[in-house]
Amino acid sequence: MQKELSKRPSNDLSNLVIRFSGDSGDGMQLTGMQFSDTSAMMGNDIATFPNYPAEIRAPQGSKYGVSGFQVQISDKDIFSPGDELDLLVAMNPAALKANIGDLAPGKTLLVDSDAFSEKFLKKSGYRSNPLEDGSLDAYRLIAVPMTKNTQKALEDFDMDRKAKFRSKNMYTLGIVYWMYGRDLDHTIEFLEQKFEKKPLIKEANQLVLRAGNIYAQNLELIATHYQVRPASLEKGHYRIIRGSQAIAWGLVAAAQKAEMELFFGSYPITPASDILNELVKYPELSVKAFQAEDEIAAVSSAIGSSFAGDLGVTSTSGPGLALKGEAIGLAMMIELPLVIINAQRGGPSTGMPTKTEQSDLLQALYGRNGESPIIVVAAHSPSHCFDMAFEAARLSIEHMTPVLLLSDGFIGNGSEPWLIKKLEDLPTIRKNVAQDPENWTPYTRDKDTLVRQWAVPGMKGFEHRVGGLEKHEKTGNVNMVPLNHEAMTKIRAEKVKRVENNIPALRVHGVQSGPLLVVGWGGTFGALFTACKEIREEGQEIAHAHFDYINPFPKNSAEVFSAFKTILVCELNAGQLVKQFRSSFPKMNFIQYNKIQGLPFTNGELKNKFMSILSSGEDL
Amino acid sequence: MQKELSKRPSNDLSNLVIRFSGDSGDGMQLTGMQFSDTSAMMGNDIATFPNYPAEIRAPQGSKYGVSGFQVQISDKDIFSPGDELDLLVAMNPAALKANIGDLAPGKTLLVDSDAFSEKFLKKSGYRSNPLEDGSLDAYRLIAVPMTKNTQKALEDFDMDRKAKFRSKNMYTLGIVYWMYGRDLDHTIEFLEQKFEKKPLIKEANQLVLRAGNIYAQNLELIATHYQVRPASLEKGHYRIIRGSQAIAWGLVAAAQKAEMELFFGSYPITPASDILNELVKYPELSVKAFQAEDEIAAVSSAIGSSFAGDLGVTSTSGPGLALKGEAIGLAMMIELPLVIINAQRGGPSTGMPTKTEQSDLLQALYGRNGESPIIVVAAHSPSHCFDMAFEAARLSIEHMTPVLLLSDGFIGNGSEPWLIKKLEDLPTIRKNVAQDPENWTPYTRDKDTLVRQWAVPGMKGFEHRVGGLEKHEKTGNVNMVPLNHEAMTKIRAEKVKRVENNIPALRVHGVQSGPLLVVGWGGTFGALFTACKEIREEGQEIAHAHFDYINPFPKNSAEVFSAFKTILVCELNAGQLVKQFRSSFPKMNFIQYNKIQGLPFTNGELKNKFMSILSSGEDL
Amino acid sequence: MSETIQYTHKDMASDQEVRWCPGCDDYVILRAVQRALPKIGKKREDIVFISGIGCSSRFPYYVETFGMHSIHGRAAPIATGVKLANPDLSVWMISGDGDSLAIGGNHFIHVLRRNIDLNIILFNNEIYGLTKGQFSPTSKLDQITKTSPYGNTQPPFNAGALAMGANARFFARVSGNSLKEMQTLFVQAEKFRGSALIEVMQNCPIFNEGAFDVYNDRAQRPNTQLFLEHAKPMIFGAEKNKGIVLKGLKLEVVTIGENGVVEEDILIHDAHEPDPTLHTMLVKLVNPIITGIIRSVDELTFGDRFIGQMNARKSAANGKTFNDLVVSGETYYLK
Amino acid sequence: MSETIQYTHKDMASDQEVRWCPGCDDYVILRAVQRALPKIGKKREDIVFISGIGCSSRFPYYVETFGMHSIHGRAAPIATGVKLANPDLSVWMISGDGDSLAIGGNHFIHVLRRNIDLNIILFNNEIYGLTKGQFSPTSKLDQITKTSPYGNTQPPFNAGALAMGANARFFARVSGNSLKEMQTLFVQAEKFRGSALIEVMQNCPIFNEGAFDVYNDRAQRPNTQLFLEHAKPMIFGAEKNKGIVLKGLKLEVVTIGENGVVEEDILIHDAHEPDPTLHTMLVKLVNPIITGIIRSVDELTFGDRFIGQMNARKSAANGKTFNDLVVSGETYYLK
Ligand SMILES: Cc1ncc(C[n+]2csc(CCOP(=O)(O)OP(=O)(O)O)c2C)c(N)n1
Ligand SMILES: Cc1ncc(C[n+]2csc(CCOP(=O)(O)OP(=O)(O)O)c2C)c(N)n1
Ligand code: SF4
Ligand code: SF4
Ligand SMILES: [Mg+2]
Ligand SMILES: [Mg+2]
Repeated sequence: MQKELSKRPSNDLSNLVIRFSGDSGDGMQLTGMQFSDTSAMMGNDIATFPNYPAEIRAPQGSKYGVSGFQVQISDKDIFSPGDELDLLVAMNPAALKANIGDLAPGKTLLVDSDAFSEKFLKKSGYRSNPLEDGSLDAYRLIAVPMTKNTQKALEDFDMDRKAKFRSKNMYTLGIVYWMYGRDLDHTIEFLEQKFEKKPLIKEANQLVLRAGNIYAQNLELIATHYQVRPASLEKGHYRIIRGSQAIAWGLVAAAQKAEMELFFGSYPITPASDILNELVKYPELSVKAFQAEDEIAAVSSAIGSSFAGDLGVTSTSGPGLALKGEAIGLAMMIELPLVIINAQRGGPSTGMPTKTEQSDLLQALYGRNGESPIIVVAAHSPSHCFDMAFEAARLSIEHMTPVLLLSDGFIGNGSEPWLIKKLEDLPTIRKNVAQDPENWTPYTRDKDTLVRQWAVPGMKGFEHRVGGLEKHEKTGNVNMVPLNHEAMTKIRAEKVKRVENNIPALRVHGVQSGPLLVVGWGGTFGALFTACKEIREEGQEIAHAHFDYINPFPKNSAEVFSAFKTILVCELNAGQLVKQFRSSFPKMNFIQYNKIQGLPFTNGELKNKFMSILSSGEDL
Repeated sequence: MQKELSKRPSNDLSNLVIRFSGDSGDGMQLTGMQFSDTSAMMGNDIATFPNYPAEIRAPQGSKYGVSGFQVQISDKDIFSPGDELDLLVAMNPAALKANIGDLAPGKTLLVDSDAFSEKFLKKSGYRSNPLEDGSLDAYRLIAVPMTKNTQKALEDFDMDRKAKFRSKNMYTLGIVYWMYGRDLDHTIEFLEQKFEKKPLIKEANQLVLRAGNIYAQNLELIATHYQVRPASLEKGHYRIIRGSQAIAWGLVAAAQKAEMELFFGSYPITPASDILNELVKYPELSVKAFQAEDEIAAVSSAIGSSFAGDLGVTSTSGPGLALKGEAIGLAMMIELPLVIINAQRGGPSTGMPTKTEQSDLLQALYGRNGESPIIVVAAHSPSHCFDMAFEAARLSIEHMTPVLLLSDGFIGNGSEPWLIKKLEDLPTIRKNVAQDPENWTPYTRDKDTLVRQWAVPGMKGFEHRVGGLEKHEKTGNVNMVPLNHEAMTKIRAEKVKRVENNIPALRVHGVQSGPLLVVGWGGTFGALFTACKEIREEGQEIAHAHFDYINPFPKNSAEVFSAFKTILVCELNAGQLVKQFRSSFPKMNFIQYNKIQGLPFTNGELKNKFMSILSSGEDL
Repeated sequence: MSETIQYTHKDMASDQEVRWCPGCDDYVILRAVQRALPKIGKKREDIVFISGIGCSSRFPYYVETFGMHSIHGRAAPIATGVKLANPDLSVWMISGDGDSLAIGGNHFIHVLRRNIDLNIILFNNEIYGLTKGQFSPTSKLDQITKTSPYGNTQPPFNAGALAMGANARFFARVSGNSLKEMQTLFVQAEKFRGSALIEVMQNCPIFNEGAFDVYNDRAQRPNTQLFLEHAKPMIFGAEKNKGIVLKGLKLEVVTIGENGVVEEDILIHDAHEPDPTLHTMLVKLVNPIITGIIRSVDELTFGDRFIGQMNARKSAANGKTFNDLVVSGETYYLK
Repeated sequence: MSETIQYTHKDMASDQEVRWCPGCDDYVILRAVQRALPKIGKKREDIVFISGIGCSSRFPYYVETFGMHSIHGRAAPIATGVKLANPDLSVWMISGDGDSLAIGGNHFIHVLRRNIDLNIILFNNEIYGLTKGQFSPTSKLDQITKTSPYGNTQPPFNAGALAMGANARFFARVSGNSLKEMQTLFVQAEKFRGSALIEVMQNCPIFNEGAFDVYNDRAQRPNTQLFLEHAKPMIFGAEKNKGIVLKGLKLEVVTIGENGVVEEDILIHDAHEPDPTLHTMLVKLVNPIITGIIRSVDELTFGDRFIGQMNARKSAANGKTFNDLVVSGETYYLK
């Protein structure tokens, strides 16, 4: 289904941040997704941030069962789900309690007044009803008896109370759609397909959606009716893509581009599971998604598949990456393509599985025995996940070495518009396939890249053995000679170093030199970019550089750094990239800004920090 | 058996380096051990370095089957097995070929001329017989038909040829004993006990030992008869100790000192296995040495034992450490004592299992998901292994956190005299046992050290649950609140940082400020110390500081560094500690010297390097 | 036990709110454990629960004893360490089908092989609950799950058969909604010295609703499930007229009173028979499914052997300490 | 195979010097493999050997095919990846008792469960060879080894029984010094579609000399070993007069001609019987030990199911590519 939208002019709000929150059973993720998809289809740029609890279904109304979905929509390119909420939707007291702190006075609050029963109030720790005790006076409170209205709308439907209750989120969505001038079409159609085989449920949801919409239209209470006009995104054919889906698709694209089959060995773990959940859908695209018995088997099967000529990929999150270290070392040693995707989550140990964090960088770089360099790259937004998954595969195949792609729960679960790429739009991937068995040994290398020539089973005359023991520089036979080991160790390091010739230069957003360079990596891109842009718009000199490539660093990194007086490295960890910088660029001076709360940076805290540095003028 | 030795005066050689080399079946390790034990008992200081092949028993006479054992004996304190050989013993052509490069012209070479058969010469790649073709003219060559002589000595023994052949090493030892004026007593007695139940073999070996000794005595060929007089070691009661044995004993001592039982969960891996092989001997000392099904089970069982109140310890080498990362993260998170011993070997991957290297430092520091700081310490010599194993246990118990002790194949297999320590000579270990269930929560902490109070099953009123999920700062209950996570992350880091208050300051050997500070860690101590000392003896200013404590660094580290113009960090890896230094002391300037050959530093290469820096006078 | 303590099930509940989905069988298992514990004659402080990761593995939080919610798949070796550190503790291992048969498979077979004295409750819901619905090593062939949208292609383990292959000495199976039976089995498991494995057919209403309905459903159960009792005939059925007989090397279901079958023809259950052949056959039956204690064979536990060896060496060594060790063998004096 | 190649065993030897201890059975196994390979009708370039770590795992270096000497315990999943990447390859997994039953135990049971089409040679020497003599999960109780100076306290696995518990479809056992029998078995394993596990009773003269003498010794063997053949009676003995009969649920050894036993009483071996009960009983016999192919039951391989599902979806999808994927579902144009 493709729609054509022209940008319709409007002089309303230029961007809008909404957070839907409720019980994990309230369907807030779906509601939020619908709202953002609809907005994207209407031409807005969007950025989303789901934030869900560790429990599958926590008891109804409990604090730790609160599930949230935040979306920013805009008429300009945006890069983060925003942090100043315009609207907070709270389906019950627990959701209100958990989220009200993020709503500034004067902003709008939409609640289901039916959910503020004594029982639920108590469960969430309220002594009196905030809808009545005046404590919400600072907000534009819109209290709607959504539960009752939903039940009423469905009076004539032959369904039990529980089933009816479940469509309440559509009532909420109907209200919100009216508030922000969104079309119902997309969601109506979505329901059409989703419940194709359950016509009763389909009709009920569609009816409730319209009922909410009409209710809002008719009700005087709703005073503000904003409309966000389409964004100035590049023209073209779009779709909404989630980060983990984008990773999956990037891998599929790379395999097809390289004319290989994609072998994906994985073991479920939050938040990486979604990549596996996505890839299992595509056997028809020659995707072999193999759910292994554990992480070690997952990465090992991927290595085996690479040895036999597939594009071997594995995915995991922090604790799983810890288990894969030894096998990654093997892949590095035998110099085979292998892509490892690590969707980071809050650590250490089991940590905070559903929260986001950037604390696996050092593990990615060093979590193996011996001198074991591999390529490390990072994705910085949901749609960028596509590019970097493709890129990880490209580098791995072209350089015959493992590539570790860092993503995180924030961008993996987030979604945004993606300008559709077809195979012909993507760069070529050059495989180093051995040609001539006479002049070949397993470690025959390209003079420039130091990449060895690949020979896979089935290629006559290329029979050979590889393994984890040190091997002779030329023949590849097991070899324990001291100087050979030193030579091989250096070759392995140099091979990865030279990847810098095959990756783009580091880009600086904003001024190319000046008082302050903000540096980040991974999922903080949107927040850092936006904060810097806004500061520039306020007339200050500030620049932002984002490291998508971490090992090796882009060639021009030192040059970029040297053009700025202060370099501030912002990370959602205790300072991991900055550690790398300090050891790799020992003559330079780095300061750091860290947040370790399982949450993304907010625009406000970043701007505060940046401004305070800019205004101090000190050489830090 | 205790002997009293007085230092007997001698004006001969003050130190002596011998390398015994032969087939792995030739018993060179045993021969070398006997020589060094005897020398130690005669009052010398000794330092040994076994270097054996990856194969269990490689085919006889083959290059990769060469096994070596080097020992330095001295009348002064020594700290390394030396690198300028005085005598090379080569039992066959392959051994000669592999080792002759390390023998300087003019030095002595002792060979079994019977082994230089056409077959063995060919196997080892010699075109002509080096004993005859003049290629060894530069050396004092002593060629003895050891095989024939041994067979002859045993003519009357009712044993097969093979069994007789096996005692040839005693013939060699007999010769070498005579050359360096060593007593036969120790070895005679050793054979007495070893073959207590096989009188024939015992007698054969004893006879052959004497035969070799007599042969040497009678033979004009042996011109040089050195004698090394006893060393000026501290007075006291000594024994010879191997590094891995010293680790085992240090753990036993710590457990007894802390009045705990020692639980040792391990899975065999070279070169760590020897610690397990040693500890299984001592159930009578309440040592529970549990051989698990794999490394993960090994560390997990140790964690379980700690939870229940034992001193939980696990040991491994690089590839095994990679597998333990996740579980170490758990121990860090639940803040229990756990000692992890990593006996490093040549990496990456399976690498060079029987060779030495220092390339697991970054893995030790960062090989886990999330922000997961643990204490990392290193042993620097065979006898120091005892101290550091004890120290690792002490810190782990006192600070309720995992401690990772890095050792390596070089010091683990090496041996030296150890001034016997008894329990009363060792420091107290303070356990933080919870006392009062009323005012206790699992994360009640000491204000100064931030150490939590330990309560183990069986303690009434202290029932509680721990786990890998983030927990509330006070109650220890599962908690996902953003600021709590940040607080806990910082507490965990700070807790480890404060260990600096419980460890000795960094010591500088030699001048306390000046042009050059040589820095090292782990098994390079002896080589670095000796090279620096010798350079000082030559009148140059040079200092040496060795990091036994790596995380946290000793408090005075920055101060020490700042007193020197140049800091040279020497490591048997591609530069791992120096990376840490650069990121931890960003204002300071470090240069590095690395060797990645699976071998220790030699005195010569170190002195060359140091002298070239000292003489360049440049600010590097 | 010197002191006798009278606990009720309430004493066994911690102050933590239980966080499973409404309707999950895990609640029933929890209740059964909390009711069984007061009957085992152990003090709370002498009881330890060790779990891995999974929905089921949240269990220790809810029991007022010592406990650890560890990492995925590693409950077995951790529990092993606990037991070896302090053999007097009652140690319970809590685990799921993913936790114990996927990532933890190796530890699972080794803990059984060694016969560590643990009570192991395997919450088998034939799905990965916590990660939201991927197939597990016990999911059925062709089952549609989040990671098998076109049907599962991995033939499942039979948990009991795998356990038998690993030389399990005690194996029981029970419905996840049978509070009473579970309670009894848990008490018996604790009494058993060695690894006592109880597989619970646990319904996960969210991701694998009804997987065990044919066995667990109260109405169908009499005809689909045979709850074994030692020394009793293997009789089941709503009318107590069905039974199991051995025909050659196969088990067959017969009806008493039909084709001349009389009650005496029915097999008598012997849980203590050391030869596992019949137990293994029973474990694999699917119609009816066999529940209750299928196997319970006394043998030395690992603790008996390992700690036993230690104690024997200790008494032979007569109070030897570290100080004796360091002066044993060859030492020398320098003066 | 379009082209027929005539290899000799010499074509199967690589140029690498073999580095096992003199007298090690590993040499015999290597020779058997090198002699079997020319008979399987596969080109050298279509054969892959994957091993873990251990003495035995050096094996791939010595065979002139593709090969990988991987990491400890992980040969099974690596071989799985190889086979799924290219189902046309003949994939051999080489592993030791430590490699497959200690650290690799989980992969071992899962590879059997899935029935990946591999030939698995388990070099069981009941010891860790490469690390110089620690006990393994198949070492005997009370065995003295480097890590059990006072006797091993861990009851061993029976490798075959564990495999049966994991639903092995093919299991064979053979003496490590029987070049001929091994050769035949290896060819039969390759012919079998699915996981074909061959346990070799491999003598390690250095660390566990004589562990299998009672079975492998040429003189004793006729009376201690029964080499099964499908459809033949289970008869053995120097005088071919001993046999196995079933008494209830137990196997018994009888002598033909004594107590009225006649040849017809002896069990006939049926390797293809899907019910594993009798196979499991045979696997556990110790006197005599049972060798030959104990079980060989055809079933879909994992490749059949997994690659089969892929191919079915592919033909249904009619050449769908990535370009179709990206425009499927909801997309929109911005102008
Ligand atoms: C090392 C590691 N790998 C994967 C995960 C993700 N994970 C958590 S629980 C689980 C499986 C849950 O299934 P099961 O053990 O059957 O327990 P259930 O939730 O069904 O009770 C997985 C894959 C993890 N936490 N850690
Ligand atoms: C991760 C890891 N753990 C441990 C080892 C050490 N190791 C190498 S082989 C081996 C066991 C060898 O026994 P087995 O598999 O029976 O093979 P064998 O040598 O007897 O043929 C061990 C423990 C290793 N190389 N890697
Ligand atoms: S997901 Fe399933 S197993 Fe997990 S708590 Fe919910 S119902 Fe129970
Ligand atoms: S140690 Fe044993 S198994 Fe290993 S090569 Fe030597 S004899 Fe063979
Ligand atoms: Mg489950
Ligand atoms: Mg073995």
